[in-house]
Amino acid sequence: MAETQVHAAHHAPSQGFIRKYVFSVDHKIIGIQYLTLSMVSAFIGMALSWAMRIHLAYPDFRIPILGWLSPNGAPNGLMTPEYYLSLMTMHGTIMAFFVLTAAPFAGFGNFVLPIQVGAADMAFPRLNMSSFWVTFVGFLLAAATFFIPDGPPLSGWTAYAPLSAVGSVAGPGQGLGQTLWVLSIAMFCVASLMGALNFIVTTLDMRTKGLTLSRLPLSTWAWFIDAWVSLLAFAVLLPCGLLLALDRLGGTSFFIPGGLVFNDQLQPHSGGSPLLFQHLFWFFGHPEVYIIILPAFGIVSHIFPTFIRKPLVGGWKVITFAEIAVGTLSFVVWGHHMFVSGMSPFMAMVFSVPTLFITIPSVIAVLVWVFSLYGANIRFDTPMLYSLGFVSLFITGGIGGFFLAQPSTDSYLHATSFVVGHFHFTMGLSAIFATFAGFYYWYPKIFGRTMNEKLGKLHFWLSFVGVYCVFITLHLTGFAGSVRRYSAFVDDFMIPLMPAQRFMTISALLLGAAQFIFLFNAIWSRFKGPKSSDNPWGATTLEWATTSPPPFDNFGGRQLTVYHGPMEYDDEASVMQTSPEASIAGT
Amino acid sequence: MAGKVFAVVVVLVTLVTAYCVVTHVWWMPVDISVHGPKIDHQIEETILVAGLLFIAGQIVLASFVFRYGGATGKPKQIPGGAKPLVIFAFVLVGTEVLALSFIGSKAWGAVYFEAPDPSSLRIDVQAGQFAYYFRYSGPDGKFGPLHPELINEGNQNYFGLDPDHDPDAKDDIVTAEIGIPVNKPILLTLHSKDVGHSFYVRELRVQQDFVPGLSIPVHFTAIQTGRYEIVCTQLCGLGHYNMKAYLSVLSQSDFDDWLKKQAAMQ
Amino acid sequence: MKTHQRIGATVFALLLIVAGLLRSTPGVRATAMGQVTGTVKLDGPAPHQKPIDMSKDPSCAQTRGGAPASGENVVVGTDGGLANVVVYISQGLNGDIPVASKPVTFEQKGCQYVPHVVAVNPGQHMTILNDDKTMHNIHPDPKPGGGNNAFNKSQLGGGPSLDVTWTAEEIAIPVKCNVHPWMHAFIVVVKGPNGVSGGNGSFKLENVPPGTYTLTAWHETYGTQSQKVTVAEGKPVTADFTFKAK
Amino acid sequence: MATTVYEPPQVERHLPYYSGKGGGENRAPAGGDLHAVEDRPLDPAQTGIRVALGAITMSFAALTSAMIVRQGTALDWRHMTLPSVLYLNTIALLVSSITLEVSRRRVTDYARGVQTQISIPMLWLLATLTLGLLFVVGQSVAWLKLRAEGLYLASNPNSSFFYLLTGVHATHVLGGLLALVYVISKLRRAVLRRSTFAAAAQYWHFMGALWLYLLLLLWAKL
Repeated sequence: MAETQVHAAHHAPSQGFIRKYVFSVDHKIIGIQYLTLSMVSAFIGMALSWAMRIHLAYPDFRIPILGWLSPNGAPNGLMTPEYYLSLMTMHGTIMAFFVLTAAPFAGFGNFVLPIQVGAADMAFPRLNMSSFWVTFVGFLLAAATFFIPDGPPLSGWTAYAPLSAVGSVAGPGQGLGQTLWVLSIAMFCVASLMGALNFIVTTLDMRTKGLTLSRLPLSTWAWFIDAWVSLLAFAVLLPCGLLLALDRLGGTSFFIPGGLVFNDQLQPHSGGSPLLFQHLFWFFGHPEVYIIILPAFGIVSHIFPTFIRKPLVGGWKVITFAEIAVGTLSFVVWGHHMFVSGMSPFMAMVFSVPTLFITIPSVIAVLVWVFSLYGANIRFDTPMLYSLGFVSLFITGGIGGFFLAQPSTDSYLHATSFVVGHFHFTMGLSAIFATFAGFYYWYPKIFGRTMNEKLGKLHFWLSFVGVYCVFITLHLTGFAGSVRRYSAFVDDFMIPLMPAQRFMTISALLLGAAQFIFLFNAIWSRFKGPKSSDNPWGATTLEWATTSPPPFDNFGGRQLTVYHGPMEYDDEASVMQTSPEASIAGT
Repeated sequence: MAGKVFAVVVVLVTLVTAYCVVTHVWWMPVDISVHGPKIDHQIEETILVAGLLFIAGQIVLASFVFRYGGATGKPKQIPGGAKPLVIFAFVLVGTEVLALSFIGSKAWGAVYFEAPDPSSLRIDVQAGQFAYYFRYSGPDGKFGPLHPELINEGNQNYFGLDPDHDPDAKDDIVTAEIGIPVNKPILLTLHSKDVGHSFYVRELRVQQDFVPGLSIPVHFTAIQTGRYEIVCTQLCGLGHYNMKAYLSVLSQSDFDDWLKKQAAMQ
Repeated sequence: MKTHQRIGATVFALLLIVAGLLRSTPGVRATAMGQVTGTVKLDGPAPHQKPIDMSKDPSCAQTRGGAPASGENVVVGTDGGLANVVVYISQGLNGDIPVASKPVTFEQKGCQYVPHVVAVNPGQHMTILNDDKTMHNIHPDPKPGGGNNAFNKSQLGGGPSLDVTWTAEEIAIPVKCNVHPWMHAFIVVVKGPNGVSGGNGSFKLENVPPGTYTLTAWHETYGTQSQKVTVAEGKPVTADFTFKAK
Repeated sequence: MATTVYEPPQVERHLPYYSGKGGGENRAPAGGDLHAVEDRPLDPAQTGIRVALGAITMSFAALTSAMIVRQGTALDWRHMTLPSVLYLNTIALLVSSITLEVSRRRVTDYARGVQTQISIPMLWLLATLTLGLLFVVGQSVAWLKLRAEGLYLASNPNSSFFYLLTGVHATHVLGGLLALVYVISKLRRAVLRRSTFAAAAQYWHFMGALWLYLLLLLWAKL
């Protein structure tokens, strides 16, 4: 009977290379695919930032490969302003969507979450497969913009209308490039919605026996909350993208007001509202930064107990409720991106208050991490170093939020490099550090081999110091009124800041170079790293209760039963969630 | 070992950052507006509050990592558990953010809720890819209506005025640089002819976006003569970085002369 | 190895010779070409040209050496000669009309276009240069569907030159620089010999094959005028135009 | 290390979402017998459809707010009269919900053994499918009508939103039709799980309710 076949097909690994490794329904393969995609994206995004930083600090330097890559955008390797903005737009888009949203959520979430809840796979494996491949097509569309004559769009990852809506009259890259961009983002929305749905249903319906919500590992909790946030946020970005696409291709005027004149020619639009676009975009855009950071919260909270050998202070509850609070509040603060955009000053104040109050759950989370270290026995393996680095970066990034949450101070700092420094700390590098923590932590589980610890530590130190050198300086130049998204500094004002620009560029080059240590380590260890045991860190959650790497259905047909919470640590001792032994830490 | 290094690095980074902020290595330029000190004060206030949290957070993190790195034996929880932490976050941070939002609202209100002085000098500002143009109403005190279809920048009709048919537009003075008298309330009306732009004068502590389709009022009073840069801070296309104009704050008599000269150039 | 090279060199040399022979046999009989010269005048007072305020970009003034700039819609010389008028043959040219081989240059200098009006054959190369210290974007806006492609490209100060060709005839493609909105110019794409009047209003059409033609003069403000001319072999013909001031 | 052996914890029966209820085993049993399938616990399909409906609600909320904002700020809004075929379509869609519900009850009867013929629920399902198709065809008739009046997508914001909302809704209805086809094919082979049917039915009813809401939104000149 048909149902039997489906049943059987689900539990037996598919044969053949294509079904097994390419169009695979196995959540582990899909997780690796997501991670690979985001690693490729991260290196592309980093290369773009290198090119931008070099151009900013040394405008006369001919960047070797660039001239060959785009003879139009960078003749002889000298970047034109439009190409700079294109690179900036694509850096933002690739990093925000295909790296920061994809890696810690879809990547690790896919690999780890079903195992952590003791399921054989996601609730909807085929939906899961399609969500990766739709993401992949979205990525290809975004990447394709580099290879069209007009180049990638230049309206930033926020793609404010009407710049993004009127088409090529608005400048180079705003024709086909922007259209492809909108399609790419729409693809990403669809994929994220499918992914979020899968995560939610898997967490709700697929948990194994005894795994109550209070016993969920903290990473699963974070992915679960995150799935809700992304479900609701991407459900708004998708129609927003649809309206933008209709304005571009269908001649409608949702976001384009009347009376616009480009190149002395009156445009045939009327009545649209650019502020409507900003509201719709930021209604997605602000939760998006929490979509990026919540999995990082989860990964770090999951890694901490293993390496401090005790539960987090406050158990699973405090940190989880902080995450829920952050996720909920994130939907009512979007207006703080629009303090200077002609929104009514009263609304600015209304948005300022929840924006400031979102610091309370964030501070609680930080306090939980920091004060869990009290009385702990900290082990400094690379995953833990990265988790500690995350906490430090997140504190620093959060501080900048105070300045941008208030309309009065934001009216000076808005659109300066202070903002760039702030979001790179809070959502960019924090999430990247948590991703690295997760990568070093789960690598033995994913590939059955251990990464080189010495290279890992070297990678950490260079990254940690590099991040501070680049992004603290961005904050400081922001105070001096250095405006972001400038492709060159011709202001009388910003020329004196050139030494700072050069310092940042050199730091960024070193920071980027350090990532090749990681790349080498990840690839080399895959083939030459020492074989890992099933539970190399002495951890307690279900992913460590199976082999490394896990078999096709994760537990070899076993139905696990869970007896404990995830944080059963006491110095050298630890109790597996599946072990019927007594609790030693009372979780 | 790694823990000690981590602690030292974190402390170093914190101190260097604090030093740079406190000694104003790169800092805001002189403030030339009446409302500006309120914003500056709020920034200082925030630096104090946020800076303390920053230093405290990093130092506590560093010291715990330093103290408990590589320890063995029975780990213990902080006395009292999470309760004091949550209370601390709600009470202390809650008070801080309440205070900030209260004082900040006052600063914001003092700048943006205040109705513009009725005697303000009104100037129409138009942003377009990639330049600002300014319009004074001339002796009649009236701005001529705008006809976007007539905009022809090559003929220097930047606003789309029709002086042949609109009497109000006849004496409108269009300039590429904005001159204002010192100590006089100024009321700008910002409108954009194509995409979003922004009006940012660091010394004035004014930043306001141009939103296509809207006319947005901005008012301020400058108290120091000089020539200051106006730059665009809202991504508007390839010439974004080069989109600027100059604000000349002049004495009243210099301003009158300047405006006469501009009128003669029309 | 050696033999291969030798064979290659021989073939290459042969190809060169053949190419040279082909080039030296022209499709059109090399007759002595005619020439049309003349002057364009403006009848009446020249309208006031507004001075341009370039304070937005201080580097413009630097390149200009302090010389003030003014609008160029109507540029009249001392004796009433009207500059920036394109004179071209609008009717009478038949068959294969040769394309001028020398590229025209189109410069951005002191934040204005030099020349303000440029005439070019379809297929003729056009070299765009930026002599300024600042960035300009070149934004020609031909009529949609007319066969010429619009583009919008920036050129850094002193950056590498751009090479452009136009495919279809079009009278007056407006060109703008959005960074310096006052900058505007016209590109006139016409087939056959053409000339643009200089500061004193004089123009010259060279290499005109003998025949009877309609000669048309185009000015951005005053429109077009036409007259018939007959060009004989080797003899210069004069044709003057007068535009009435509005 | 402690050695006490703990019993597996009690699974809370009344709060399925707060317990680890062994979802890993929650798969259809071998055999595919409809009577046996009945007793399975809650299926992920049903949770999934509810979550998906949440996302769809959010999307339409975004479109609604866009429409209200766009209508409130602009002077170029031209109210238009809705094509009357829309009301017929509405009736078709509402009736289809009823036929689907009848079919679902008949399937339950069949599973309980009250009914023995599978052809009766099948007929009701086919009726639902036909009515659903009628609705989609009717919506395209409405589009053609507007086009005949010279109202295109870009004509004015009201027509833009009309095409947009009806188009997006019709796309979702088409998705529902595919689900019905899937249900029919499962029913034909007698391997239909009641939860699958319930999920499809929830989606279908939601589309009807959503359409009523959209019709009201388009009809009311806010």
